[in-house]
Amino acid sequence: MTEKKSTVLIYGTNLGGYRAAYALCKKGYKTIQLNRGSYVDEYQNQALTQLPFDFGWICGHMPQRLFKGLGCLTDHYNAELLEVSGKAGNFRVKFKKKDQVVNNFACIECGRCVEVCPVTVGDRKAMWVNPKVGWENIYLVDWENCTRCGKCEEVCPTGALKLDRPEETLEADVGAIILAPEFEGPDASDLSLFAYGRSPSVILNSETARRSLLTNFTEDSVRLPSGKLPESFAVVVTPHFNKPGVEYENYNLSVTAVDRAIRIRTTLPSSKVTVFLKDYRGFGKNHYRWYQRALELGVNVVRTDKLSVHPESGEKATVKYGSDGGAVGVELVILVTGQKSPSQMKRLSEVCGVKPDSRGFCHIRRHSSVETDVDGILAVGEFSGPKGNPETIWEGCASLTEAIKYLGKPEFTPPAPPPLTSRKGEEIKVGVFICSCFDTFRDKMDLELLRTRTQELYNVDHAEIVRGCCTPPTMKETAERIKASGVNRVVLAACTPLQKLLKYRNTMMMAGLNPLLAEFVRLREDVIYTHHERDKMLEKGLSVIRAGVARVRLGFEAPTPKDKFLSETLVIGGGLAGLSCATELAANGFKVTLVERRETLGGNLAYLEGDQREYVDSLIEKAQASSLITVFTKSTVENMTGYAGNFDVGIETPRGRVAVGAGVIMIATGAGEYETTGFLRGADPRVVTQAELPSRMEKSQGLKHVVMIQCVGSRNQEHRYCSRVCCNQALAHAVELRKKGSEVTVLYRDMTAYGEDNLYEKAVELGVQFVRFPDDDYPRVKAGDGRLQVTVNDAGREKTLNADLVALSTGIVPDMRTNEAISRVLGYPIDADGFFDSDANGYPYEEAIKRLTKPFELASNCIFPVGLAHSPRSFDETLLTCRDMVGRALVLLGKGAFMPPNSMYVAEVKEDFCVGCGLCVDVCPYSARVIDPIKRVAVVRPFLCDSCGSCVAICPNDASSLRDFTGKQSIAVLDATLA
Amino acid sequence: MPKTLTVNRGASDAVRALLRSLIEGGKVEGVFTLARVNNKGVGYALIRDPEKIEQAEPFYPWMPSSGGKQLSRLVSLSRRPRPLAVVLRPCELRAFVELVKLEQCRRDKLVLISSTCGGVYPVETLSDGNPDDRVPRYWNGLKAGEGQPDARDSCRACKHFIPYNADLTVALVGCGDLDEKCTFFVNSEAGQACLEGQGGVWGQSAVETEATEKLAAARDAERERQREELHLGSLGIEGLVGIFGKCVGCRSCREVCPICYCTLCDFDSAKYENEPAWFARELNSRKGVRVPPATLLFQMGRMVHMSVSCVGCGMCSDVCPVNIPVATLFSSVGEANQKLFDYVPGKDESQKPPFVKAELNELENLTV
Amino acid sequence: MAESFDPKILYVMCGWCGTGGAETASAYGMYYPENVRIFRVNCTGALSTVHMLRPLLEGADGLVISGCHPGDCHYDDGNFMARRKVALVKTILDSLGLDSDRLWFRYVAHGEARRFVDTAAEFTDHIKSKGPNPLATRSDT
Amino acid sequence: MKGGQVDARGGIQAGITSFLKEALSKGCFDAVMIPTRVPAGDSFAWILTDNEDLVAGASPLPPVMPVQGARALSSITKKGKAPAKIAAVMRPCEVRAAVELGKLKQVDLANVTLLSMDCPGVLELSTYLSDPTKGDSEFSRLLDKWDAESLRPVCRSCTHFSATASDIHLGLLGAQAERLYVMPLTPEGSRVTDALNISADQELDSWQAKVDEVRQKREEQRRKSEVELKERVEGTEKLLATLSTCIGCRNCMRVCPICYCRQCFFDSDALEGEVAAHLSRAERKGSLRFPLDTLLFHLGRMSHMSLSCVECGTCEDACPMSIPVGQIFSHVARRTQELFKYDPGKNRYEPLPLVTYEQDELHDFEQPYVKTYSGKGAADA
Repeated sequence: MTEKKSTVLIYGTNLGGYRAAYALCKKGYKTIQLNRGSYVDEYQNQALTQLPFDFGWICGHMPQRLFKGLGCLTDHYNAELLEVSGKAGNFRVKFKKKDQVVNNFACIECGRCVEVCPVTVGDRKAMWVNPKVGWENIYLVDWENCTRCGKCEEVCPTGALKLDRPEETLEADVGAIILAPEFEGPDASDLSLFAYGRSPSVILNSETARRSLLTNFTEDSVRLPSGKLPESFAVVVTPHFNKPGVEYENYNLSVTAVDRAIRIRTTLPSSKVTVFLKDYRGFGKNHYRWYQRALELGVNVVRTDKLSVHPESGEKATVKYGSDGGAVGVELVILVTGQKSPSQMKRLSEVCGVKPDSRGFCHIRRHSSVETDVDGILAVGEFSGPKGNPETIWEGCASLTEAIKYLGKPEFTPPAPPPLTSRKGEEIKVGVFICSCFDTFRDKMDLELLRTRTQELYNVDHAEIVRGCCTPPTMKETAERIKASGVNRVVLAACTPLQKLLKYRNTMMMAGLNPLLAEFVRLREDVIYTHHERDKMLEKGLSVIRAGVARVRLGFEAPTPKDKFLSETLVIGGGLAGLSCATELAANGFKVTLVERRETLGGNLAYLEGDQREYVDSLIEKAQASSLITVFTKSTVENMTGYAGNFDVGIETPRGRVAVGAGVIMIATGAGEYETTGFLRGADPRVVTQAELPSRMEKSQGLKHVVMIQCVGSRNQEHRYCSRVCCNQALAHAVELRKKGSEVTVLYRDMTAYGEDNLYEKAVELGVQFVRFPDDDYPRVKAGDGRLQVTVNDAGREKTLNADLVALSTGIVPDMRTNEAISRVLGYPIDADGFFDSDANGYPYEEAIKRLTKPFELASNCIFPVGLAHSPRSFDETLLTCRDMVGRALVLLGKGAFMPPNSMYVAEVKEDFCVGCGLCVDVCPYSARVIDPIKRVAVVRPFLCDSCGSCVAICPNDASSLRDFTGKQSIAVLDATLA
Repeated sequence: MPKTLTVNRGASDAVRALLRSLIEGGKVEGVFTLARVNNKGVGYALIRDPEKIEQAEPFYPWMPSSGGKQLSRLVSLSRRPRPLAVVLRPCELRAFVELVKLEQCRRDKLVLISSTCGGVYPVETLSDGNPDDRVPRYWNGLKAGEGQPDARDSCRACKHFIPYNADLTVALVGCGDLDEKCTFFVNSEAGQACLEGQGGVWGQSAVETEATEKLAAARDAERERQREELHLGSLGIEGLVGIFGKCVGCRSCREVCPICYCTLCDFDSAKYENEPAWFARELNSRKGVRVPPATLLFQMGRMVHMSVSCVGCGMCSDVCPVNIPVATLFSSVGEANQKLFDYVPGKDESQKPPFVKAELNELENLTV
Repeated sequence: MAESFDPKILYVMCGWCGTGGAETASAYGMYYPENVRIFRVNCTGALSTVHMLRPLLEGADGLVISGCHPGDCHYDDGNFMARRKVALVKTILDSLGLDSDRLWFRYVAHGEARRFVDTAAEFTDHIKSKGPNPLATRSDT
Repeated sequence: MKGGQVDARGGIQAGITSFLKEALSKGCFDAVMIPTRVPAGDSFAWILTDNEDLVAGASPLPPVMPVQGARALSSITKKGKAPAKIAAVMRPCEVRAAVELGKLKQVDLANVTLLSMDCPGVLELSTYLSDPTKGDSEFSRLLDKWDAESLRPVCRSCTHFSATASDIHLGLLGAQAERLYVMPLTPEGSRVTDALNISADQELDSWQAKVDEVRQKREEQRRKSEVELKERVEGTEKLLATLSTCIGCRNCMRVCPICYCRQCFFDSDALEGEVAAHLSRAERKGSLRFPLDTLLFHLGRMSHMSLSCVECGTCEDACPMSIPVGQIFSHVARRTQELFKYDPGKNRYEPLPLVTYEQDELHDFEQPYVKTYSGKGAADA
C-alpha cells in the first residue's frame, strides 16, 4: 500500500473552498489553493453576488493571510488544474499557474506604478486598481493596452511588481482534492424576458449592491439615470419565471428579494414596493420571520406563475403577470437572479472524472454531503448545485470530515517564535519608529518634522524614521534599529496591522521584544492617505503616535495561557444525527459517549424511506461494533460542569449516575412531528399525516381523490418557521399517487420545493392540482356523507373538495421540554422557535458571513447542535450538519492542550477587585467566563475568549481587562488622543 | 535665621503675583494651589494659564480636601522635566512628605510654598450661605494671632501650624499688616531661586514670634480640653462603642485621609467579608450581631495602619456624615504612638516612618 | 465664530467594520477632515459608558461611534450592547440638560468607505454648527 | 390586594415587633435582621438576632436610614445563602435594592424572607443626629399624619413607599386603630401567614385607597420638585455650580446600596493618570481641578448604577456638602429606567438592562444614513 499524502488541493475560491482551507490548515494539513483569477475574488462567489448586504468583508481573507503567513497555505493565481492521476490518498496533480504581476502580499499600495504609467485608458491607466475589491488595493495590468515599457517595474519600491511572470507548470502529490469553483450568474441574454438591457428601469440586484459599494444601501443605490428617485419598485425573482434550464434558484433569492424590498421601504418610506415571486421559498432559519417583517413594513408580495417585464418610454417599465392580465407600472425593476450550471463542469469531469447531475452541477453521492463519484475528490459550494450560503459553508467544513479519510497524518506545525528576554523591572523606554514606506510617505508629509515633534513628546525616549517595515530586508533592518536604540517599548507608526500584523510581530520578536510591548499605529490609513492639509496632518499624526505611546507605556508582558482539551466526546441523542456524529468521531479515533433517551438507537425510524432505513441500520451496527463508542440507552444528561474542552457530564443511566468527560458535545436530540386535533385528525381515520400516507398508498385502490394540506403546524403564529421538508415529501407522495391514478389536490401557501429531483414540475406535469390558500385562513375538513369535505379559500372564493383521504403535511416541532432541559443543563441557548441556536441573531445573511469569519470551531463553545436539534432538515441535510460539526470538532480534538486562539489578548480578572457580580458572565458572548463558586470571583476560560472586551466594558469595578485593553490603557489612550 | 523678602502687597495678592511670574517666566510648568471653582466652591487646581492665577485662593480658610493627598495624585512617581510651584498648608505639606516617604510620589522638581496657618472652617460650612462672609473675620483673627472659635476642632487643637520642609514660608499668624505686606521666609535654594528678580525688601528673621507661641499655647490647652471632653483617657470598649455606634461604614474618613494611600483598603478586601457560617456562629455565641459587622475592627485597624503618620489634618471628622469626632481620637492615638518613636510625621524627610508591627498585637485586643 | 471653530472630534470605531470602513476609505484615497481623531476598540461592545463620557469631558467637541451593522457584529451582539449603552449615556446627558447630540452612533460596514468619510464630515459640520463643547474646556469638571 | 390583620396595640413599631416575635417563636424563621437603636441612643444600626427580647426592643421603622438595609443584608449573604432562615425587616426601597443586589449576586435571597411595611419616609440624618429626641417625636407624628414637610426631599416624592417585591408586606395605611394589615405577596409570605394562622383573604380596600391617595400626593410633589430641581441643576453651568462643592469624599457611592463594587472604577488606577496627562489636560483647560474628575465620577456612577437606583436617598444623607445628589440621581434614574422600561427591584428574575438587548429597539439612538452627505465638509472622492 502506498503511503497516504497529507496535502490537499483546493480548486476554486468559493466560500466552501475558503472554509475548507481554513479547517484543513487549522488541523495541520498543508493546503494548495488554485485560483483561476489574478486576485482573491476575481471570480465571485455566491455570497458576494447574492448576499442581500452590499459590502465585502475583511474577515474572509484574514484566515488566508494568517495561514499563508504561517506557511501552511500556498495559493496560486492564474492557475488551472491540468491533470489528475493516481487515486484517493495519493493523487498526482499537475497544474499551471502564473504569479500576480503585483504580488499583493508585498505591495505597499503606494500607487507609484499607476502614476508613472504612460498609457491612459478611459478614466484610468493601463496599470490600474480594480475598484471591485475594497479594503486593499489590487493593482492590475490591462494587458491589451500595456506597452510593456517597464516604468512601473522600475519605480516599484518593494519589487512587488514584475511584468514578466512566467507561466509555470507544477506538480504535487496530494491525498484529496476539493473542487470549489465559483458562482456563475445569468447573462443579459438569459434575462430577455425581463427586458434586461432594454430599459434604464431594469437592473440587477447585484448592480444595486455594486452601486452601494462604499455606502451600503442609500437613495443613490436606486437612483435612475436621470437622477430621479423612483417611487415605485418591483423586485422580481427571475428563476421563478424564466425558461426551464436557464437559471436555477436557491433560497437566497426569496430572502434577498424580501430583504431588498425592506431596505427600499426603510430608506424611502414613501415608496411602493412589490415583490414578485412564485412562492416565498425562504425556508432557512429565521427566514419566515424575515418575510413577515417585510409584510409589516408594507411590502407588497405578489405570487404568480407567469411574469414578464416590458419597457416603457422614459424611465418606466410595466410588469405583466398572471394569466388574468395583471400589470403594474413601476419606475424601477430590480431583478434577483439565479445561478447557471457551472461551465467548469465539463472540463473538470474530463480532468478528474467527476460526473454531472441532471442539471449540470457536480453530482454528489447519495447520503454523502460532499463526495463526488470519484473517491477522494470532493465538491463544495455552488459547484454541486444551487444552495443557500449556510450549506456552502457547512460543506466547507464537512469536507474536512470527508477528506481526512484519505489523508495521512497532519504534518504542519507553525515555526516557533525566537526567544524573548523579559523586560520586567527595566525602566520603561519608549521608542517611536516611523515608517517612510520606502519614502513614499515623504511625498505627502514632512516625516522629519513629525519625527522631531515626536521626539519632543512626553515619555518618548527615542524617535526615528525607518525606510520600510514589511519586506524581509526592511523587517530585519527595523529590528536591528530597535535593538540598537535600547528601547523596551516600541510604537511603530506604519500601516494597518490588519494586513501586516504577523510581519510586525515578527519584527518585534526579531528585536527580542514581546509583541505585547509594541503598538502598531496606522500612519497610512489614519493620516497620510485620508488627509491633505499638511499642518493639520502633523497634529493628527502626533495624536496617533501619542495614543500609541500612552498605550505601550502601560503594556505588559504576560505568559501565554494554555489549556487542556479532552479528546473524548459526548453525543446526546441516538438518532440519525447522533449516530452519524458518533461514528464519524470514532472513525477518527476519538472516544464517544452516546446518550439516548429511549431504549433503542435509531430515532424516528418511522419516517424513513427506502435506503434511508438501511443507512441508519448500518450506522447502528457500526456504533455497536465500535470499541470507541459507549452507548447509554434509557439515559439522560443530568448535569454539566466545566467548559469547552473540559466538560464533566453526569449521565443518569438505568444503572445509576455515570460521570464522563468530554472535549466537545454534540446535541443531536432531533425533533418531533407536529400533532394536531384540527382537520378531524384523530377523529376520522381518513385524515392521516404524510408520514402515514405511504402505508395507506399501498392499498390505494378506492383513493379517488387525495387532498393534502400543507403548513400544518408551520409558518403560523405558533410556529414561525418553515419545516422545510414537508413540501418535498408531499410532492413525492403526490407524484406517486398520481402515477397510481388518484386525483391529488395540494392546498398550500408557498411550495418550498427544492433539490435536484424537481418534484414540483413533475407534479404539475402529472396533473396534480394546486390551490393556494391565504396565510391566515387554513382549509377546514368536514366529514360529509361518505367522503370528506375540504373547504378552502381559493383566492377569495370558498371552494369545497370531496376527498377520500386527507393528508396533513405536519411540520417539524422541537421537543420543547427536552430542549429546554438540555439547554439549561448545558447552558446553551435555544432560539425563539425552540431549536438550538447556532448564531444569536436572525438576519438573512448572518450564517454565511459569521460562519466564515469567526474562529468558528469555538464560536459555539464546543457545543454543536446537529440535525433537527438545530433546525428542520431533510435526511441528507441532517448528515451535512453532522459532518460540518464533526469537522469543527476534529480541528480541536486530539491536540491534548493548546494555546487559546487569542492567547495574546485574552481577558483577565483582577481577583482582589472582583466581587463576583456576574455581569461579565452575562454579557460574554462566548461563555468564556464563570464565577468561581468558592472564591466568588470571575474566572476566564481562555480559549473561549475571543477578546471582544464586552467584559471590560460592563465591569463597574475595573476588575476586568484584556491584556491590551485595561481600564488604565483606555483612559490614557483617550486622553492622549485628545491631548 | 532665614532670609526674608517683604513685598508691599497683601499676602494672597503677593503669592498670586509670585505664582504668576513663575509661570510667565517659565520657571515652573504650572502651579498647584487652592483656587476658586465656579465662583462657588474652592478646590485644588493645577493652573497652567497665567490668566487663571487670579482664581487662586492660596489661603482661603477652607480645606475641601487634603492638598497633600491631591498633590501626590498629581505628581505620582512618573518623570517630569520641569518644576511645579505648590502652595499647601502645613498639615498638607506634612502629609505630602509622609506620602513621599511611603513611595507614593516624588519630592523633586517641586517648589513648596507654605504659610503659618490659622486653621480652617469646617468643610460643610462652604455650602452654608456665602462663605466669603466669613473671610474678613478670619483675616482679622489671623492678624491678631488668634484662632477662630468656629474653626474646625482639629485646627483649634493643632500645634504644627508652622510648616516644615517648605521652600518658602509666608508668615500669616500674628502679622497685623497682612493686607498691605507679605513676608516670604526663604528656607532653601529652590525658594531663593523663586524669589530672584522679585521686587521687595530683603531681610532676615525668624518665623516664630510671640504671636505664634501664644497661639501654640492656646491650642495645647484646647487639645487637652477636647480630649477630656471625649474621656479619651478612660474610653474602654463601652466608650468606643458609644463613639462609633452610629458609624455608617461609609469609609469616607479613609477616603479623604491623606495617609490612607492604599488602592484597596485591607479592611475592604475580600478577606474581611464573612461567610454566612460566621454569622451563624455569632448568633450562637451571642444574642445578636451588628450588621454590617466589624465597625470597630475597621476603625482600630485603620488606626494601626496610619496613626503613626497621622498629621491631624482633621479631614476625617470634617466629612463624617454622622459627626463622629474621628480626628480627635485618631490624632490623639497618633500622637501617643509618635511620641513612643520620637517621630513627628512630615517633619524630617529623611526619617522613615517607624516600624509599627510591635503595636499590632496590643491594639488588636481592642477590636472585638 | 463658527467658521474659525475647528472642532476636535473623536471617532470611536470597532476593530472590524468600523476600522474596515476607515481602511477602505484609505485604500480609495478618500478624504475626511483632519480634526477627526480616532480611538479603536475591538468591538463597540467593549465601549464602556466611561469611554463615552471621558472624551466629552476631556477635550472632544463631539464623539461619533461606528461599529458593525445589526447582525453583523464579529462577536455576535456587541453592537446591540453598545446601542444600549449609547442610549443610556445620551439619556443621562439629556436629563441633566447636557448636550446629548454631541454623541452619535452610526453603523459603518467594512466596505462602506464613503459612509465612513461622510459620517466624519457630516458630524464635523454638525458639531461646527453647534460650536465648542462647553464641558471639554471647563476647568471645574 | 388581599391580606389579613394583626394586633398593634402598643403602636405600629410594637405591632411589627410582636408579629416578628411570634413568627420567630413559631419557627417561621430562625433570625431577624432589623434596625435597632445604638447603645448611645443617637442613631440606629442593623442587627441580626434570634433573640426575642432583642426583637421586641428593636425599631423596625426607625426615623432615619443611616445604613441602607440592602447593604446590611449583603454583608450577611454576599458569600452564600444565609446560614439560617432570616427575616429581613426593611423599608420598600431597601427591599428593592436587595432584589437588585440579588441580580448582582451581592445578596442571596435563597434563605431570606423579605418583610416590608408602608414607609412614610425618613428624616434627614444630620437633622436627626443634632437632636434625636426631637426627631423621634417628629417621626411618630409622621407615622400618624403621613404629611411630608420634615422628610428628606427624595422621600417626599417617593412613589414606591408601599408593597413591592417583598414576601410579606405590612400595611399601616388605612388600617384601623391598633391594627396592622398583613399581606403575603409570595408563596413564601403565605407560608408565614399560614403558620401564624392569619387568614389573608380579606380585600384591603381601605388600605388600597389610602395608598393611592398618598401616591397621588407624592406624584404631585415629584412633579413640583422636578421642576424645581431642573431649575437648579439643568445645563452645564448649573450642574457644574451644583457640583462645585463636591470634595470627592465618595460618601454618596460608599453608602449607595447599589454601588456594590469593592473598589469604584472611579477610584481605580484606571483614572490615576500620569503627570504628563494631567499637565496636558491642565494646559487645555487652563487649570485642572483636584480632586480630579468630579463630573466624570458622578456621570459615570449614574451610568453604572442608575438603572438599578431605588431612589433611597442615602447618598444625599451622607453628603457632607449638602449637594442634592439623591434628587439628581433619582431624576436621572427615572429617565434611564423609563428608557429600558425597567423597574428596579420589581421582578427578581428580570435581567438587568445592560446585560441584554433586543434586536429591534432604540432606533432613535442610531444615526440614520439615507443619502450620501453633500454638506460643506463632504468627501471629494
